[in-house]
Amino acid sequence: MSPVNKSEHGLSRRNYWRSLEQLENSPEFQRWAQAEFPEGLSEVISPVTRRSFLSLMGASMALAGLSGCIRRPEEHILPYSKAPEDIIPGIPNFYATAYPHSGFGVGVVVESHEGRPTKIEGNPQHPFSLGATDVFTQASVLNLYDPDRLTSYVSGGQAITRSAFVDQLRSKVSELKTRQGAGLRFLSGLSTSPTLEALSAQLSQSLPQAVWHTYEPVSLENAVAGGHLAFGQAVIPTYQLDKADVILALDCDFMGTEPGSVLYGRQWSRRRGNDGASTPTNRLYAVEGIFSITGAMADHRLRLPSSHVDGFIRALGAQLSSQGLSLPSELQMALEPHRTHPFDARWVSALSAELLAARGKSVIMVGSAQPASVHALAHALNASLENVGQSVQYSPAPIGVASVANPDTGLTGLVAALRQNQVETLVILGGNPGYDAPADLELATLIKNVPTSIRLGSHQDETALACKLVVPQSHYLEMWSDVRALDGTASIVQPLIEPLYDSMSELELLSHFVDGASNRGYELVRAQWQTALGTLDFEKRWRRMLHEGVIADVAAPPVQVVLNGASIGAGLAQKEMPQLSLQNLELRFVTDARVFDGRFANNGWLQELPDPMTKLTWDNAALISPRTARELAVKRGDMVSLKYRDRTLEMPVWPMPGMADYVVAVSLGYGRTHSGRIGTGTGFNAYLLRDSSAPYFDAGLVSTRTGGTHLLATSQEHGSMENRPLVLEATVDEYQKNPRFAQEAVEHPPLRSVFTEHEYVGQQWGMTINLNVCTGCSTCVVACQAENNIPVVGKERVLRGREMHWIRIDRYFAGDEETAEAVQQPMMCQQCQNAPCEPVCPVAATVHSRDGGLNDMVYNRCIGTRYCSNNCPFKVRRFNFFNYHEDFTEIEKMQQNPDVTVRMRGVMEKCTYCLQRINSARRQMKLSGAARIPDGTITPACAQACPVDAIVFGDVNDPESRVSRLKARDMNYALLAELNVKPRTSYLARLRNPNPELG
Amino acid sequence: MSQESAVSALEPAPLVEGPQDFNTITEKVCSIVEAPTPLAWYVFFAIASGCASMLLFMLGYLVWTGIGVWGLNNPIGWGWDITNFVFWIGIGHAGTLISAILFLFRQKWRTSINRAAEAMTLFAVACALIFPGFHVGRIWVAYWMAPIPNQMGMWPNFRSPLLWDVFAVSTYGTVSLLFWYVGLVPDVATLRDRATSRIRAMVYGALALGWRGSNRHWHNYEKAYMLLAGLSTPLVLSVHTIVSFDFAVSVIPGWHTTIFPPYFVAGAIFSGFAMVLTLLVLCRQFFGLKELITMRHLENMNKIMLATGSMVGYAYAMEFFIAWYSANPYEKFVFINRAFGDYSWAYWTMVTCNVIIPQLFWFRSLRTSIPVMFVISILINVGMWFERFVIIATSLHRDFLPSSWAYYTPTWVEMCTFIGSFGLFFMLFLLFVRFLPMVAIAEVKGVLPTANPHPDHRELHAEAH
Amino acid sequence: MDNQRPPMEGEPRRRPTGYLFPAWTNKIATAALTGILVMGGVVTFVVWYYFSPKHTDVGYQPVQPVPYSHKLHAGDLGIDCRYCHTNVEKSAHATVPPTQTCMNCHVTIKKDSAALLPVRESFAKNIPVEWVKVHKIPDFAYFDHSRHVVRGVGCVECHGRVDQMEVVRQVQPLSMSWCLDCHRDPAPHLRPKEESVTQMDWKAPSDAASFGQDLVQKYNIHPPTDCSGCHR
Amino acid sequence: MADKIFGILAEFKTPASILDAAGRAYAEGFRQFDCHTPFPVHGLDRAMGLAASKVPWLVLGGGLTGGSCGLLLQWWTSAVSYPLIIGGKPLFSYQAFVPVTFELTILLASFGAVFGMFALNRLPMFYHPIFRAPTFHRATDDRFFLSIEAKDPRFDVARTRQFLEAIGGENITVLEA
Repeated sequence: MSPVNKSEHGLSRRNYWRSLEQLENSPEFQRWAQAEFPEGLSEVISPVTRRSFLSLMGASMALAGLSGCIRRPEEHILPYSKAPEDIIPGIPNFYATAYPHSGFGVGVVVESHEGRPTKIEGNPQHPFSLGATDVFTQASVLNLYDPDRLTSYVSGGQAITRSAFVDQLRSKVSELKTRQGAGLRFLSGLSTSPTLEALSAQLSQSLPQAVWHTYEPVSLENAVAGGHLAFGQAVIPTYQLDKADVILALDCDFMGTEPGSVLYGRQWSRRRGNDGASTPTNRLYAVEGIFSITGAMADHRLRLPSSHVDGFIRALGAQLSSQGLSLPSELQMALEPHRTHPFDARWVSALSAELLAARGKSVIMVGSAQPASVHALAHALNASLENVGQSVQYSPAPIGVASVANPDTGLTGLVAALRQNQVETLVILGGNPGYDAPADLELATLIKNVPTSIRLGSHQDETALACKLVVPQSHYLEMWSDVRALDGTASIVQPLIEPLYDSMSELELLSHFVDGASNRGYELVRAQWQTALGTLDFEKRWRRMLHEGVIADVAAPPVQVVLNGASIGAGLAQKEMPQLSLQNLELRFVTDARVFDGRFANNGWLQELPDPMTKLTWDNAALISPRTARELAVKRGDMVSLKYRDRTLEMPVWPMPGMADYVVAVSLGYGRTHSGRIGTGTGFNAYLLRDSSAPYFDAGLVSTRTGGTHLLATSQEHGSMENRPLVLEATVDEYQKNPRFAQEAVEHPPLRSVFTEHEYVGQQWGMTINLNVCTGCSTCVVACQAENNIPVVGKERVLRGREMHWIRIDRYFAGDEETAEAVQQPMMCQQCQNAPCEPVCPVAATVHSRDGGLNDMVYNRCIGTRYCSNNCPFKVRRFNFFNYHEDFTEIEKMQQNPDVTVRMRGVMEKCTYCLQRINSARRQMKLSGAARIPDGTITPACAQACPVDAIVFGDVNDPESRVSRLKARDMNYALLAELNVKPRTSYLARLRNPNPELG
Repeated sequence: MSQESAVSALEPAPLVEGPQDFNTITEKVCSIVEAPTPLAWYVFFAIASGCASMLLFMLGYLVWTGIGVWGLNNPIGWGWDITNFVFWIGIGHAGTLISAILFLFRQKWRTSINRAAEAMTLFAVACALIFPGFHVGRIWVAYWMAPIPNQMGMWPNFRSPLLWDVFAVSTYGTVSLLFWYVGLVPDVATLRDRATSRIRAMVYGALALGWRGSNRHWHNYEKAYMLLAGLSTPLVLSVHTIVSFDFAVSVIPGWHTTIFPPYFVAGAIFSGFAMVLTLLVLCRQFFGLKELITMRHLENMNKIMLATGSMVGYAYAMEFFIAWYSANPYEKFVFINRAFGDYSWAYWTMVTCNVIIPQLFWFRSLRTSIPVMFVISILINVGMWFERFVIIATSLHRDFLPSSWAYYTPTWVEMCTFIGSFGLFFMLFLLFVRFLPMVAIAEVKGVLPTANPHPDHRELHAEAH
Repeated sequence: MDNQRPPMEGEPRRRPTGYLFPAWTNKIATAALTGILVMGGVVTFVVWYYFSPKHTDVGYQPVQPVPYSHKLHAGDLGIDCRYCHTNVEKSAHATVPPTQTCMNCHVTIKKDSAALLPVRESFAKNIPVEWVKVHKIPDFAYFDHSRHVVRGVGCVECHGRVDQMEVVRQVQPLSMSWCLDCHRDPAPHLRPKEESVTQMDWKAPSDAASFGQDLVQKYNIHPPTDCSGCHR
Repeated sequence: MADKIFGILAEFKTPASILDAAGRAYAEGFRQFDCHTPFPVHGLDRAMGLAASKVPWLVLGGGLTGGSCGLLLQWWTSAVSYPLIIGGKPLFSYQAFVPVTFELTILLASFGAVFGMFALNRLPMFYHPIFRAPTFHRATDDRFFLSIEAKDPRFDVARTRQFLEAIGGENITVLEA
């Protein structure tokens, strides 16, 4: 630990504190460090084999141009025999499709090289993408090439052919037909596919007795139920945050894991000085128990256990009505007793004052974890604040969502049936209920007892193992389907590639039950839309919807809603807030920011992606507030046994600043037992504690220290900024008083070089990163990894500090550890004009380019002295300590971007501003004979994926370019400018917009 | 007469003790090489060559598997590798320094120790070269650092301190080798003329190049030797200056320090003398050279260590002063972190061994006690190794952005490699003492009183001072 | 080494008598010196020439699975290069044609020729013909045909007189320094857009250098010599 | 031809005596003579009347070559052959080129010194008539020899032998070529 104590520095406005612990000193790190290949995950890299060593040598000789003495090995060119249309080798194609994420569609445009989908981009036409994506969408392409995917049909553990399976299925179906489908049950994940709905409708014709159950581990059922309470109809709220001056997020991580995060993040950012006004014009209040990225971006954040949010919104409601907001009378009555409340009165009153002031221009958002009553009350308040129709809208909830909430068609209904052995045939479409169903239902064991169980899944996973028949499921890039977005906007899901294995899609499997015929997905989907849209010039519209990826003019119009005060009031029946204490902790289940609910457990990119807030990789941990940690006498990595009801789970703790006290947050999706080479055995399975009666949070948890410890790999050990001017921030007032605060913070004497510096003419590339909107969601990190063939290195190498991500998102904590604030700063190669890495390289492997003026890293020239990295003030260079690409399977190789060199062992690499994209733009320019590349033509992968549009790239020599205009802003500053390295990347200082009342 | 005695009273202890004539010197030195090999030698040689082969294995494993077998990570790109490099180069300084600088200053006391010291220099440089050579990620293309015309039309980057190293160290190695060999020629001739078997005679004869003591040769020889000494002096100073540039030229706080060149040179001489002392103390015990390598030699070396040790101590203090005086928060932090951070244990080991312990040499009794000086000399080498480690590791593990801070722990591979380099060093040194005269015979004869053809002059004394 | 006890004081030392080395040994020095110089020269030359692509790659002329004659098709029949290498103006790869392209003509012409058997097979079975790659640059060098062809660099500049080759042969080293030569001085290798880049025997009307210089101005051609021009 | 004479060799015991002998030989007018001593005897050069050594010139030459070639190489490679922008420094950043220039200067200068010295001394010369002398092996131990070569105009076997005896030479040997 460094001895510098806070008081010593006066550099910065806020006193920054140190990281909670230094892993270095912990004994088990020492022990671990002794072992060269320590236990832990070793699935990623195996030691170098002789073959590859020789190939390296070969390669190197080739590099040296000394391949001579022996004739070079014969290589073959295999042209097409019959050339496919519109594929020009060497030129990628882009196709629009949609990624169904837990039921809801995100429109995407997929880059395909010679028929191999390699990279996912957002579809600008799609309302819930607007050209950006979230981490899951970015990473979804890797699942296609997951080497652990199920490659064949399985019957009772034996691999069988597709036809064999189809025969079995046919006979089964005809048998079921005879008894109207009695005893037939379907269990699927949430699906909003119109075609699927149509099929299941037909199903209820052909097999009337069959019952369809829907289960999603994390979904909108509470919101919908809340809608029912409030309006008596199944609706989903959608928001227009760019119309809101005041946003209240109640336990709602709408920039992170909540549905629609991409759109909401973008809308929110539009009012944070991203475009137009340079200062924030909205104010975000967050009330939450965990420390989410939304909370980190909030102007005011109230730490509150999830179980107290109910009480809080009641108190707020009461306050609002007392300040003159007219509510339905029953509701007003119900809220009456809550005029007195245990919460910070100033906070509540200031908030309600603002909400009232901003009628029609405010939003109250409630997280999916909160019970229906809270949602209902939020709906009511939004309605009363005249926000509905303005910043809040309601769209009809798809059947699926409704049925999740409905006990009969939900999981509980199925379990009941299973327990009474009413189920003869169970068809499980997608999902992984065998793993992620609440523990009290013991679903996996129940499934085993079903005579005929058919499982459509991509892996031989926990569910598949419980089933008799297993059908390989097609990845969404392999299949025809369709999907709706939150607001009902429909998109066609079209395949980018023939199924790699002889797999089926949900639709294809289902069609067997409908008419016994094995229809191809294409026919099903096309037929569905032909009936929906009518045959009138359908062909043209069909092509258009495929091309655009969005089916225009079929989105259902917003639902008109009428408040039902009585039922809301009823929902607010007197309920005591639990008194939390060490003996009565709150157990909070969190959707994981990386593996979501576990469906991404076998995705290396996401496993190695540091959690946006904890920076934890390859694991999940029990997050608790530092104070709670002290009271429990545990420190980072100590194993505790969590006892909830009659179940216990052992997992390591991670003290997390800014968390509510006496809350234990565990993220779902880890501890998979049958996931694959990546996901199996990483982290700890929180579902084992989950109870169907309280799926999201509940009091009554007891935590006891086991004495054991667990090594947690984090990508950032040190959380304090050490009072250095790295992330600069101010409040709007401070900024208006002194607009140059940022430049002044990095004030330094006039910088002169002893040399006359080079003059960079023509188009010169630069970048700005707007810290005002950057949420740290880490989508850019994954996008970069996908675009640039960045390897996954594995847990033990992350522990060694050898992660390869070109973008590191630095997260620093501020304030005291209770009411901690967090700031995020994406850190990649700053493309210094006077790059310190260049002169130290003995072989000129990293030099500056004249056109573009970028810091080129020439892999094939690098001999690997690592001197450049040592001399990099930003430490953004990454060294290939081993040959990380060596044991890539042929399947995995298919994902790699042919326009980016795959780096061998022993060379340095770093962010290139996506040189391949710059070069292809320049190529276009040359071919077209144009003089310059228009602004906005080039978008690096990180900028393109960014949901909040925080990263802007362009020509810094062109004063009119967007990046130049941003650099001209007075809150623009270059990091470590005093070194005179002249970074081409600069940052826009962060502005907070606190309520003067609470200042 | 009285004046005579007065002067003789002022004379320092003789450089060669006991009644010696030319032949006894020849006998004493040559007999070591001619006598049957002592069993102890075989034992030591077995151990040393064992370690050396371990070095080979480690390097093979490294090249085969990748730099990942070392404990390095993202912020800390250099660890034991470069530490060992600087450490060995430093040790390699005493030899040429003793030969060259002391020669120029007519310090005749150097004669009986310079040969061994030069040999040690060569072997240390050999060990040093291993580390920068093998620390690169793709050693099979390391030759790109040499300005060889090639089909890529590429050239090395002459602005890189690493390239300066390549030139400095290889020049230093070459020149030291020549210097050493030139000094050896007349003595090898002596061995040739004493050889009793034809093979020996042939081998030494070949090495002696047919040297026949001709004064017309001595004439050029002395001039060449003197000029070599003159050239080596700036060279020896330049080498560690340039090694220090590896750090001084960078921008990293704790590295970017202008005091480095003198500070590194002082440190190098410091560690170099320590190593020479360690070896000579052993040699004179084993081979009965007490009359040639006298207490006066040892004491002089101890004085030099005391001086250079104090210089190094001054440099440490000055670094801290400047860090504070510069008011640069990054600098300031790095140095406070050195003394009290995660690596403070290394820092305080360094300070104790390099600054505090050598102060014992203020006392004559300790300065002239063989066991004491032996222990201290070893401690000094430990301390100097830690100095390099501290400079490299502590500066890298806490630089500008706290987000990238980390900690570095070596793996067994690095440790074994380091031990192996010692094996190589001692293996070479043992071969040297076995087969070559470890004392410069001709030179020692030259400083005998009887060697002076004009005994009536005071020159002898004048020169002996 | 011989472990012989050292002679006692005064005892006459037994040493080898007569000359240690014969007279000729005096010549060793000069001989060795000249030897080293000569050998050094030879080695340098060997490496310089025989290890360079000029020797290792130029002249590479593998046997192709189909005895396809560029001389016949491109030369005598005068079929334009782009008839088969369709994407040369659109893409980085000039693309070796699909079997289809061959069959366009060979369904009628020489439709039973034994030499064309592999082609017909490939077409029938829909399996590619395995042509042997002649012009190879390493994977980390990103060469783009379109960029060069469109800017007026003739095929012949790199591929030589393919129209005269029965079997295609590599005529240029395709080494980095060779690329750089042209990138530093493109003028002599350019032709106007009006002229066809595929015309093998094209000659600049006036002196190539000065003629090209005008084109460099006209099309504002400045080929990259940055590393990132070809390596990413 | 066995009768061919190379010269005459005489042995002396002390540095003083050889110094004296050399002086006498020079005074006698001998020029083609040489002394062989285990170590450089102080003053002997003067006594033998040797001209100043040429080694320094070779050193100077080597140094100048090394320095200029070194600088030239660096200038040509980084400013002419492949001018790359590195760290925003000028193509010919001479400040950074000092170390290599310096090292090459030293290197070639010392080559000049060492190889020059051997060349001037005509070494290696493994074969030399003087090695024939029975006691000459002590020339590298504790004896001092004076050899007068036959090619000296004033050389005459008998008189030279007498002269050597006169100046106190012992085991005088006539050396066959």
